[in-house]
Amino acid sequence: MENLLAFIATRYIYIMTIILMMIGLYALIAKKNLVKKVIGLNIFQTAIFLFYISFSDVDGGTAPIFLPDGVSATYVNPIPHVLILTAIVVGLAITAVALAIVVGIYEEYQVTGEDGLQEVMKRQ
Amino acid sequence: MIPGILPLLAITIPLAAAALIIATGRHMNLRDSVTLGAAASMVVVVLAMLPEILAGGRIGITLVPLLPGGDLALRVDALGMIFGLVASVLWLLNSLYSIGYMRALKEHDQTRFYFCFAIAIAAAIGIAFSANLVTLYVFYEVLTLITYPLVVHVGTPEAMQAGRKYLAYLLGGGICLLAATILTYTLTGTTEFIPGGFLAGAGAAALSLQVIFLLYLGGFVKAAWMPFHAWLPAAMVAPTPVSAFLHAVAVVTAGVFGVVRVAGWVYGVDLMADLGLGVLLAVIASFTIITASLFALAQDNLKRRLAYSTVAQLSYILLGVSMLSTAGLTGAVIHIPFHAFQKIALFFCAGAVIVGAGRENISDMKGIGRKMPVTAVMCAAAAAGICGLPPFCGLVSKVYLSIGAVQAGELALLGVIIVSAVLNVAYFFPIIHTMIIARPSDDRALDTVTEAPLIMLVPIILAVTASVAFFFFPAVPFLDLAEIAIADMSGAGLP
Amino acid sequence: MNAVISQLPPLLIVVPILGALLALLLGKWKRSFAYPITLAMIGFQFAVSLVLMESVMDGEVIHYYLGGWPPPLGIELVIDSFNSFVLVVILALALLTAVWAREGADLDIVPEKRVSFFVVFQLLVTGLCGMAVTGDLFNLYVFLEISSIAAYTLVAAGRNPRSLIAGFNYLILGSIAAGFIVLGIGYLYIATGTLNMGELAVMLPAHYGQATVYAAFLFMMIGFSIKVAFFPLHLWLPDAYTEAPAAVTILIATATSKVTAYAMLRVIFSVFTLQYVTESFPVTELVLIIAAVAIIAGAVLAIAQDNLKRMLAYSSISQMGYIMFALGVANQAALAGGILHIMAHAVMKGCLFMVAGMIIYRTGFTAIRQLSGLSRRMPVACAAFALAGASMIGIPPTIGFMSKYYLVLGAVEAGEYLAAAVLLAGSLLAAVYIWKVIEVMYFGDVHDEDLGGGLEAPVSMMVPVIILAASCLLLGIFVELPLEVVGPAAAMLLGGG
Amino acid sequence: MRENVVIRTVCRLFVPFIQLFALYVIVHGASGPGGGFQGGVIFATSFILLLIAFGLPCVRGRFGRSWIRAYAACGIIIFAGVGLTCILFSGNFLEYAAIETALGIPHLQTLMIDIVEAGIGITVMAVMTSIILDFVGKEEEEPL
Repeated sequence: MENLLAFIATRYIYIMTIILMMIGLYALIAKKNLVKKVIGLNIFQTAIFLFYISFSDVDGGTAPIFLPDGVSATYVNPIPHVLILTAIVVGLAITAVALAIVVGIYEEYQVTGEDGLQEVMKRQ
Repeated sequence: MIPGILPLLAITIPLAAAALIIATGRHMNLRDSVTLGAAASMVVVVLAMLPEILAGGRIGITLVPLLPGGDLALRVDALGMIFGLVASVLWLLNSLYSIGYMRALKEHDQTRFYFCFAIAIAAAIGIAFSANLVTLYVFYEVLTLITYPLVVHVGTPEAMQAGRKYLAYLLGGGICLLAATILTYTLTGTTEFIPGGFLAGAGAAALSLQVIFLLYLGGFVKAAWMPFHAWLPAAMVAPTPVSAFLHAVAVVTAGVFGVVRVAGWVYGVDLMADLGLGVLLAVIASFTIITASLFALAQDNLKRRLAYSTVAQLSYILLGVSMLSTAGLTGAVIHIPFHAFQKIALFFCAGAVIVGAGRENISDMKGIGRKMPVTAVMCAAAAAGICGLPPFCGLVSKVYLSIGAVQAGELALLGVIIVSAVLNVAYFFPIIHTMIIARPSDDRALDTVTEAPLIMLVPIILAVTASVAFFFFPAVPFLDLAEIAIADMSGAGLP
Repeated sequence: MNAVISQLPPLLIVVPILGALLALLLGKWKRSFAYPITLAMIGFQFAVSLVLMESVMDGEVIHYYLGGWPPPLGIELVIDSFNSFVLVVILALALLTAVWAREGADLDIVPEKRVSFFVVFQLLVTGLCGMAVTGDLFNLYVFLEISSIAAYTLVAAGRNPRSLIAGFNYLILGSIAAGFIVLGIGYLYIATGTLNMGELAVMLPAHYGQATVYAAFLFMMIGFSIKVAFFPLHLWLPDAYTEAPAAVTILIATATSKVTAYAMLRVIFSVFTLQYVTESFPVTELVLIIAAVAIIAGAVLAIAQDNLKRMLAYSSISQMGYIMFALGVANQAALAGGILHIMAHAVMKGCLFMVAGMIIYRTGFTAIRQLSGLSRRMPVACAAFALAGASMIGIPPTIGFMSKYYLVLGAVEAGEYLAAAVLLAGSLLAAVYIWKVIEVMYFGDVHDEDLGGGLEAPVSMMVPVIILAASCLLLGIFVELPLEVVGPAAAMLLGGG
Repeated sequence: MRENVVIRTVCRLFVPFIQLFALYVIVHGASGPGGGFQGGVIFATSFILLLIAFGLPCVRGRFGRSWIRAYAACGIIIFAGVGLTCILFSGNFLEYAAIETALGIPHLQTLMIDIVEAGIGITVMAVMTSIILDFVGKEEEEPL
């Protein structure tokens, strides 16, 4: 029991990340509305971003900024931040493409839900 | 001249002819003369190699490095020469005949037909001259695939069905052969054909060698041994020149050739005997001979009856191999050409009847010989040859086989040969009787019947003449070649 | 190695991106400018890849540090025998597809979208090149996403409204996969503190037992399996291949899937090493089983299809099983076979999809039963289909046979006789679905007489098809040439290089 | 919301500050948190603000399609151009130090980083703006 508590206390951030990720995956799989799927995708990606940021953290670290000579400080690992910046760009591009496709589907079929889509496809 | 250019030429000529055939497809006469020219020049090329082979030499060439253990390489030896001679000479006869046949029946897609034919013959020559298992396999598969359009040439649903069966059996066989080749390679690190075999030195367990041999047998399903023979009668929907090609020129011949090749050049006679594979082959062959002959009795369609006859006759070759004695093997090897010449004559006759009388069933052919005397007589002669009557070459191989059976001390095998001879007569005699002796059912029945065109009769006569000639001079060249081949195979250690 | 060659790796990526911009700007001004620029750029990339392959043939490896920063800080580009081979293959295919698309693109792309189509096409190819040359895991992810986003866009770009839905599904599954991959990369970073593949390979063995590394491996495996459509994670593929514009299908089926397979092999063998997947975390046996199932299931599903493109799509799933099979066996012969199959499958599937596209271009037919008697109208196209189909079945001496031979040889050497038998059975099933088409094309009756006789597609579509069909045969006969690269590449992977 | 003077005025006032901040973030990228992407996005938000307050035609009028396209391309060309220049000075791609040593100008490296960041910023700004504008007014113009 104590182990578990200790585990939760030290790793809660990872658990939160995973919960967030599952929420995103759930939306991706279970939601019928295509826009909600895109939102789910964003949640999923955000969870991964948070995961990266959380593991780059150093206890008591500050922002990785050039300091004047002679001054030193513990700072957090900047590389995951940079990586995630790139990943955000990628996520943004995916969202843009996904939304463009959803708009295209809406213009073509006048529906945004999977149910409606199946019906329309059946009618064709 | 570069050594080894001749075998390469022998393959290149039909391939070049195939390209030319496509190019000249619109001009019928030009196209057909391309076929004939290629066939004739191929015979010349193959014959040009004969003296050196008879002198005990070999001609080899490596084309490209292909796979580990098997470059794409050609090597002509005595056994390959026998098959090569059969294929090239019979292609010439068959080309003559098909031109007559296809034109007489105004068949469609003739360009495709000749194109596939040319490539198929290249593949057959490739099998004959292959220097290792990989090369053999390559040409074997090409042969399977390229004969498919020939088999389904008529394009009816029945033909398509037969074509599927054909492919299923032969591609399945090809897979077995590939598996066997790869296993052989992993055991020994080579696939090169070595006189006397090379598997003995591999030190593998007897059981695995036996399994591999079964895979080889499965691979050579082209030999149409029972119970894997069904593709051959099914393929009878094809035009007659194709049937002749399947039965005499290339396909089934390639199958039995493969068995002989593997027995003598991969396993070696001693290893075969040690593993008890001779017995296995003997059982399969005897079963096939008797059963197929019985099946043949029941057929009314002439071509189907001939097909079952082929199934039975091919197993003579397997039977000869199974004896693992000099006489038996000699009989087996010379039965390849002798059977081919006689069977092609029979199929040509069947085709001539289709062209001249439009009939395929034996029961419809009553008295047809009155209008088609040449065809009927030649048919009778070739049938007599297959039955093993003098003066036809069929007798020669059968005598060797019988001696082999006695030498091997297997009187049961001699019994099989005798029973089969009786059955041969039983299923061939009714054909001859119907065609020549029986009276037509009514007077008008023969009105539409005419003799087939000359261009079809010439190959028939040539084939029958050849089979007579081989009776009197079996040594030229097949028996001589066979002796060299057997000497290759065994060193000198055979009874 | 001279100075010019050493600078080529970044140029392979930067110059075509600039070219794409140029096409975009000039295309706005005059639409017909976009295509020649795209073609020239892909041609440039192809030439560069040939030069690179030539210079690493002797086993040398080119390392290029972007910005002069050595790893772990900087991003490294690496050219060795394996990825230079993959580069040459995919760029050759991309070049031929681009040639094909000159007129083939009109089939599904409205003229107004032509400029953006070729720009995105170019970006997709460039993203794939980036994936192939990078030596940095996160950079690999970025290029993977660049090419994937381009692919989503292209799949959805067709006239056919269903392509939108296929594109959306592809996007969703592809993004989940990318998410898994990036998670896996994160775990590796946690374990070692570096993202450079070479450094990871050195540092990872100390952490083999850690749960973090297991998690990283599993996440990346699953992610890549979705991206390469490894059965049973293939669900996006059939729709995407079927509904996408013809030119896009060709490009994704040949270049994209192959580079992704390359990336997967690279991650497994160069980052995790053979020792990890066979000893520390033995998954190869499992992969072999799933690959065997994939081979059979893909082929059986292909047999059940009536739509030609869909049938070829399922066949791709089956063929992907062959490449994974190499991973499952993981010895020299099998891996050489797998790498060879990357090329073989690209060449023959490219040819088959091109012919399928040409048939739609000329007749609008998509169902196999409609193709009855087509060989009389499109003799060359059908002959190419037959040749590439024979290669698919594995008839010697085509290239498809060669790769299959090595795979079986590898399986037999490893004692996996059952798996070898499954592989051979798979080629029989391939014979069934390919033959279904050939039978109809060559021996069916001609239905619509009013369509007329000569339907052969324009020369610009015909040339790539003929080149690919001929390559199926010639690469098979002269298989020594690719093997000179493939053999060392397989040895290198097994050595953990 | 139309014709709401308060909103319009506030937005009008805010835009220059947002843009100035964006430039600051871009320039700061060489030595601390910040950089082209963040700055570019912030810059793009200024246009989004304009879009909300004044509507699409106003924004399009100030920042038309062809300008967006030109900016997007221009940014990448700056980035790649700097990178390729490094190669000309026999460095690796984006190896600013090579230019610095070749020309002997101190702190050129930092300057080059700023130029590159500016290029990234321009492209990001243009692309972000175009994404928003295209979604808002899809039907109004011819597609590319």
